[in-house]
Amino acid sequence: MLMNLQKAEYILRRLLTSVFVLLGLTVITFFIARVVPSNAAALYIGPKARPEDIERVTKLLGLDKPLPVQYLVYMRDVLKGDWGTSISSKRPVLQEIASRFPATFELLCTAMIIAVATGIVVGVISAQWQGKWLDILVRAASIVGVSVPAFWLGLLLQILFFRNLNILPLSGRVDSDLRFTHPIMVTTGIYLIDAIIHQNWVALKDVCLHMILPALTLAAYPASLIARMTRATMLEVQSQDYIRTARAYGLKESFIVYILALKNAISPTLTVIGLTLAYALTGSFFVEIVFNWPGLGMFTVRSLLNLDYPAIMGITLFGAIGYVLINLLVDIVQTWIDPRISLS
Amino acid sequence: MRDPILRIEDLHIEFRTSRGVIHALQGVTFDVMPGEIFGVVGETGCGKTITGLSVLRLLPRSARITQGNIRFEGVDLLKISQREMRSIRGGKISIIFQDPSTSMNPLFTIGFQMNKVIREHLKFSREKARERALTMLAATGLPDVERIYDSYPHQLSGGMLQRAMIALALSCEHSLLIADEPTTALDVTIQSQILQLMRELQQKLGVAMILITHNLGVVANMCDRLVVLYAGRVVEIGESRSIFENPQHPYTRGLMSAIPAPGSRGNRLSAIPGNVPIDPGALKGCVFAPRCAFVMPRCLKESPVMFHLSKDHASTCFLAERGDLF
Amino acid sequence: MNNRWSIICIMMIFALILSACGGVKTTPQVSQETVSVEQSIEEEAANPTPAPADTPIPEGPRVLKVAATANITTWDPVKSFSTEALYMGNFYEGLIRINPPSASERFTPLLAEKWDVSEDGLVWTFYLREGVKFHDGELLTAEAVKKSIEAAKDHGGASFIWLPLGSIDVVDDLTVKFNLTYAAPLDLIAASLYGAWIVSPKALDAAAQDDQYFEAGIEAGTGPYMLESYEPDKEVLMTRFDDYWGGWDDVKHFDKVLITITPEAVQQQQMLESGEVDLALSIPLENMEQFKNKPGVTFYEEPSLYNYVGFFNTLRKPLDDPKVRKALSYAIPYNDIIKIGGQGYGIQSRGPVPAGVWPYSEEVPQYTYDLTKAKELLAEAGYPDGGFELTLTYAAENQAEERLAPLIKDSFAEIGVTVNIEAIQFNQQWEKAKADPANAQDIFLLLYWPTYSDAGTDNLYSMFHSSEVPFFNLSYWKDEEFDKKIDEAAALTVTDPKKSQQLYTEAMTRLVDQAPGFFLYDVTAVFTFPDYIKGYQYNMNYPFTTFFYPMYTE
Amino acid sequence: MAIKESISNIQSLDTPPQSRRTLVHIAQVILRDPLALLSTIIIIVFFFVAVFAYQLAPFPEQGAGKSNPATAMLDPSPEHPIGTDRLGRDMLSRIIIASRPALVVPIVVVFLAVIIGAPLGAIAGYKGGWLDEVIMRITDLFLAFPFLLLAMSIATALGRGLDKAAIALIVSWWPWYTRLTRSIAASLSQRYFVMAARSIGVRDSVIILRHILPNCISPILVQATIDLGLVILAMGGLAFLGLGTQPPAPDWGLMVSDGRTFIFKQWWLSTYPGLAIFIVVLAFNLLGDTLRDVFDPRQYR
Repeated sequence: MLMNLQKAEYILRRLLTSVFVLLGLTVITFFIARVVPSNAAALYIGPKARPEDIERVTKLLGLDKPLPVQYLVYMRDVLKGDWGTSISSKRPVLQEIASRFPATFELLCTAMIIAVATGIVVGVISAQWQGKWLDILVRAASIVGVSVPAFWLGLLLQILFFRNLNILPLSGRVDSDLRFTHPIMVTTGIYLIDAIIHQNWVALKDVCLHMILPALTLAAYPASLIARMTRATMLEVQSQDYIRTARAYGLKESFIVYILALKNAISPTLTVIGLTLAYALTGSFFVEIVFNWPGLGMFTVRSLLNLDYPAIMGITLFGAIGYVLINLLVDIVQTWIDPRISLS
Repeated sequence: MRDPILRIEDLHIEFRTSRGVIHALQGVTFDVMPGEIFGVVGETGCGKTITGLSVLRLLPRSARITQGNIRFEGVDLLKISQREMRSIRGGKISIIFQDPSTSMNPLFTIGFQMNKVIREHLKFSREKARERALTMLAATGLPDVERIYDSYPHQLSGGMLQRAMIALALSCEHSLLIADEPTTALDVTIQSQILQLMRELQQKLGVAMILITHNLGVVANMCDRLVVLYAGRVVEIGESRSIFENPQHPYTRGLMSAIPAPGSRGNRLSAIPGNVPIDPGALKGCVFAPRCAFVMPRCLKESPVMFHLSKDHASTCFLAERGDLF
Repeated sequence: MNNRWSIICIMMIFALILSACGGVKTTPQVSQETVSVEQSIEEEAANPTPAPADTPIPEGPRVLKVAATANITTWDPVKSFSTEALYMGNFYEGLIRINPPSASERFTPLLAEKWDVSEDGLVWTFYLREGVKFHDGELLTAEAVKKSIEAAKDHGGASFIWLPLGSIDVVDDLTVKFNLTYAAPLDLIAASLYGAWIVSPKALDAAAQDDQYFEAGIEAGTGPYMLESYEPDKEVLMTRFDDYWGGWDDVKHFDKVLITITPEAVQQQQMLESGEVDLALSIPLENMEQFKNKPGVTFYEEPSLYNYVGFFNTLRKPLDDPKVRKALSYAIPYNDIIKIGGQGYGIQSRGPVPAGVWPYSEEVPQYTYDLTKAKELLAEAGYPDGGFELTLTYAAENQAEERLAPLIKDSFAEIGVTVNIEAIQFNQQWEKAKADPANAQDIFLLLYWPTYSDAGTDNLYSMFHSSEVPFFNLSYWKDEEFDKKIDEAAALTVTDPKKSQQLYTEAMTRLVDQAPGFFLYDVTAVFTFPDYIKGYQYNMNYPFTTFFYPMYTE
Repeated sequence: MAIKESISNIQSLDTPPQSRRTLVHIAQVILRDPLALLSTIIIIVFFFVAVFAYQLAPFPEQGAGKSNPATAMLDPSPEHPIGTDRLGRDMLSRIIIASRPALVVPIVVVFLAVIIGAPLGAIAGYKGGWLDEVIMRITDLFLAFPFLLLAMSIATALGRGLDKAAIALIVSWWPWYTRLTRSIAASLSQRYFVMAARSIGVRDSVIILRHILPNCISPILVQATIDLGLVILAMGGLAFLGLGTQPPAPDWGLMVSDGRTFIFKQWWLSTYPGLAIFIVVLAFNLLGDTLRDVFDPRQYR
């Protein structure tokens, strides 16, 4: 009972700080959006603006008012869901983001699931076999994984699996023929799930095949980092007194490693998972470009090329909010794993 | 005479480090009799903890037993399989570590950890194991055992945790309990309570106990017999009373003159100038010679062997050989 | 320590694997198998597209799959003045369509079956086709034409093309009369790709109420295809309009056209090579060579409306001196620019009018690449060793400009002129050039094409006629003689083409001589078509669209 | 995004700085450890190549951007070991010349990030209280952004160019150092030598300069080494997106991006510049790992 109260209080406190962090984030995006550029209004409506347009937008954004007032105007718009209008597509930025998010989300989730699964398993195994060839292999692979640029790795995989071996599709989310033979009914926008819901197995296979290379490319860095972290914490944990106690009391080695030690190791690993998500989000930009994946990343890069300023600021805010929420989620999950956290 | 429950013979242990090999134990030999409390005394780094861990074969990866054997109830612990060893750990021999706050896994409840051990060794059902754990917790004088059973380690004080640790250590009808500095990390006021409790339970359950400590004061109150280790070697061994009344080694004497007030946390034996050598194996002659107030030219050349003063008292000092130390 | 060595070994293996991915040609292996695998890889590299004939057209609708860069900036046919022309050209039709220069007839009648013009070139009468239906069920009437054109003149994206138009009279249901204020080639204007679509009056009314009416993805044309669905930046799916006046009977047209919007040319090529699409509308020029002699593929090299022009900023020293501009014009490596910038697909321009477009003339002179001459002229102008710096801007998104700009820089360096290159987005570049001419760039690279097929009133006028506020005349050049000649020539286009051509030629000759800009090359359009798609006709007058209706498979 | 585990390992750096001994120790460790040795050699070669780029490149002018239409798109040959690009520039020279920005920019970025971040962290950790709160909350805000996303939007706000990209990276990187330095400073301020200095009335600024900051050098050095690699990666990424170096200046990321047009035929155009990024980043990561081991007290437990 007491426990739960503490936990609830902690979560509440954590939620509150997140709200403050989000508020602070908007201050920074506000600065980048309105204060850093020499003429924010011109950036906001794009290069074809006529003087009267700039004047109109200056009024609309309140750019002629003092900074605090401008910020309030900005916040009001953000909260109203008015994140500006994309210069190149003329559609509301939030709508643009929403329409592309499922594709990115699908890629991100798949990559992170791969990364977390392989990272933890490989990390644990590596720690268990410390100093053996398997451990050495894992350590070498993981340092390669954190050093290789995603955009380059993607190209190499394309060359290998498409050009040389020709066993995986080159790019895209689905084969274009599929739309006429076995169209995917879009329910969630996440094709893997949609294909399963509607039992469209042909499409599922195609979606999976298209997913492999981008997901692997994106997973390389987080997987390596998680593996390194898991290995390090597993070694660290196993040198702890309580693990020695468990051994001294004759518990089974498998129980000690996979239940006791792993639970202790998972908490720092979770933090790293939260961190790598930030990487994966920006990493997906490169991966989406290389694999022509129609998600947020393509939108971002196109917006960068077109200097679609409202879109870029929208994406920045969106990414930052997503990242804060993920970290919040990680912290909350950690309270279930580590009862001590709610006390700190 | 009864057979000893534990017999350690000529135990040598080495550590391999990046700075070379360190000889942690060099020919340690002693017996522990059933039902007695046996003290292992020495400064930090003298090898007493290593001795305790070696009995359970829990030495760190870098350590290696190069010589000697450890017999528990007639079985050579160094020769049996992992599986057999596992049933002895926690089943026959249990151990209490120095710092109760780190020796319990912080992410699991006290109950979970006790329950698991009891089920492992006594093959109890979950329910029965829980009852047993509660009984043992109550036996250590803890109040509100149901709540403690469901608590996480961080929710208990150090003293309560150590009581829980003791409950765990005695929960599986063990015949030998190794207590490695069980009170050092506790508050002064708690220390004597815990020692008292251990002594009571030890007598009640009739287990043998090895009490590892740097604190001669603790040993004096508790132990039937004791061994004094210095730099990985036995310097004096025998009945506590005999040793306390008539210490036969300058080191023991130094230790005794440095007995802190009961319950104090002092670690350093300031009465003896100098430090324990890092790798005593490299020294020629008596390992204590560099710090010894009675050092003789002979001490620097040859190593003294064990000299028996009586059936129950021996020392490794040339002075003891001559019998004219004190 | 041993571990560390093993890590090195393993990392080397990783490195090897990674670099081997690149299809490194390893030393010949002994095994027969390996050799054959390598051969097949090589063959694949040489002929990466699966033989098109193998690509079965899936059961169900006949779908043409296309990769194109074209984005939709608006669905409003009146406002449309950008890349969405690819789609508009298939949804909507104008009164007539201009044919490629090689055709026997100059125009193809579409919604107008025939038309005539008064002697003075001021009154144009169009006789409409009967029974033409809009996609929304409305019937084509003279009223609809009047409404569409008036909307285009009023607020169209390319409203300027209707400048000569005075009023429109509805003579009867199927006859419409255009009264001009001065003689102008209205047939060319009516055939424009922008601002000349005939739109259903119902939709126009709706759009008059709601500015954003079309943006939801609504179209209301008479064309052969209708918009079935679209996802912004992703794809446009067209489906055939069953009631199309041209009919669907004689050949196997495509029931649907799926256009995947693919901004990157590389990506398009990859999609084509992986069989993902039948057509890729823009493949990197650098890679076009691969398709030249490929079986199953037809390779087209056709003239186009595009040309590359550079503007000198004539307001600034030392570019205000024609001698300097001429000197620099001699210092431009035209052939290298065509070779590298255009990858060989281009011919050196004769002034700003691309070959094949009115009023192009072979008599207009060209500069040659002649550094000695350039140095002489510079010395005459008082800059014997160059010694000045110029800023050159180009559109970062334009690959050809990215390739050729450094060539200009490096060549100018040979005559002592330093060029600082700024790659910025076209729009930014344009804004910057217009905002403050005196402080703008020194050299502006521009890819230009006329809105409709009259480069006299467009290219010459837009780029070099003086004007108060700069639009496309980014050399800010003012020359009364040139202005007078092209104004006169424009007025005579319909009534006295010969005289008009002569005046234009004179004007262009003066232009080249005064060199307010330099004229790089006329772009040769290159593209490939798989042989199983038949019926395609290239039409240089419509550079931003591809008409899918005539295409079919057997 | 970086591997910030090292933060937790700092506390035991007890003694005041012993830079000479530390250097000797580092040298010993590097010489003993083949991996560290290899990475150090790679980094030395990288420095060497960058410094003498113009002497080493077979075609230094082409490397710097001068076109040479006559040799456009040549396949690898003895004269052009990895071919030429579409402007006829020798790719090897391009890669060699590009090592200069790849060396200079990360050093500048990391150096300035340290200069901004470390003193703030030292002040926050030493002074504590509201100043600590304010500085750390601001830091948290920056860290709440996915790193590259923040850099991207700042770079866009500033405009294209290598300098702007570098500024964007600095702005989004310094908080990491503030956080790192703060954790060390906070523990140092409880140490006897710091308390002693304070008790005899040494000014705060002097304590921070003399006692706090010098003790932060080693962990910052470790982090900076790893970060050098990360900045190279980030610069490559920004250039790949068109936000960093502008053509015709050479840049590895840009070259990978340019070469994408040709990946199936002239695969070397994007493969080798990418390989250059990879190897250098790998070397910095390896060296950083080794340095961390040196400063990681756990190794000697």
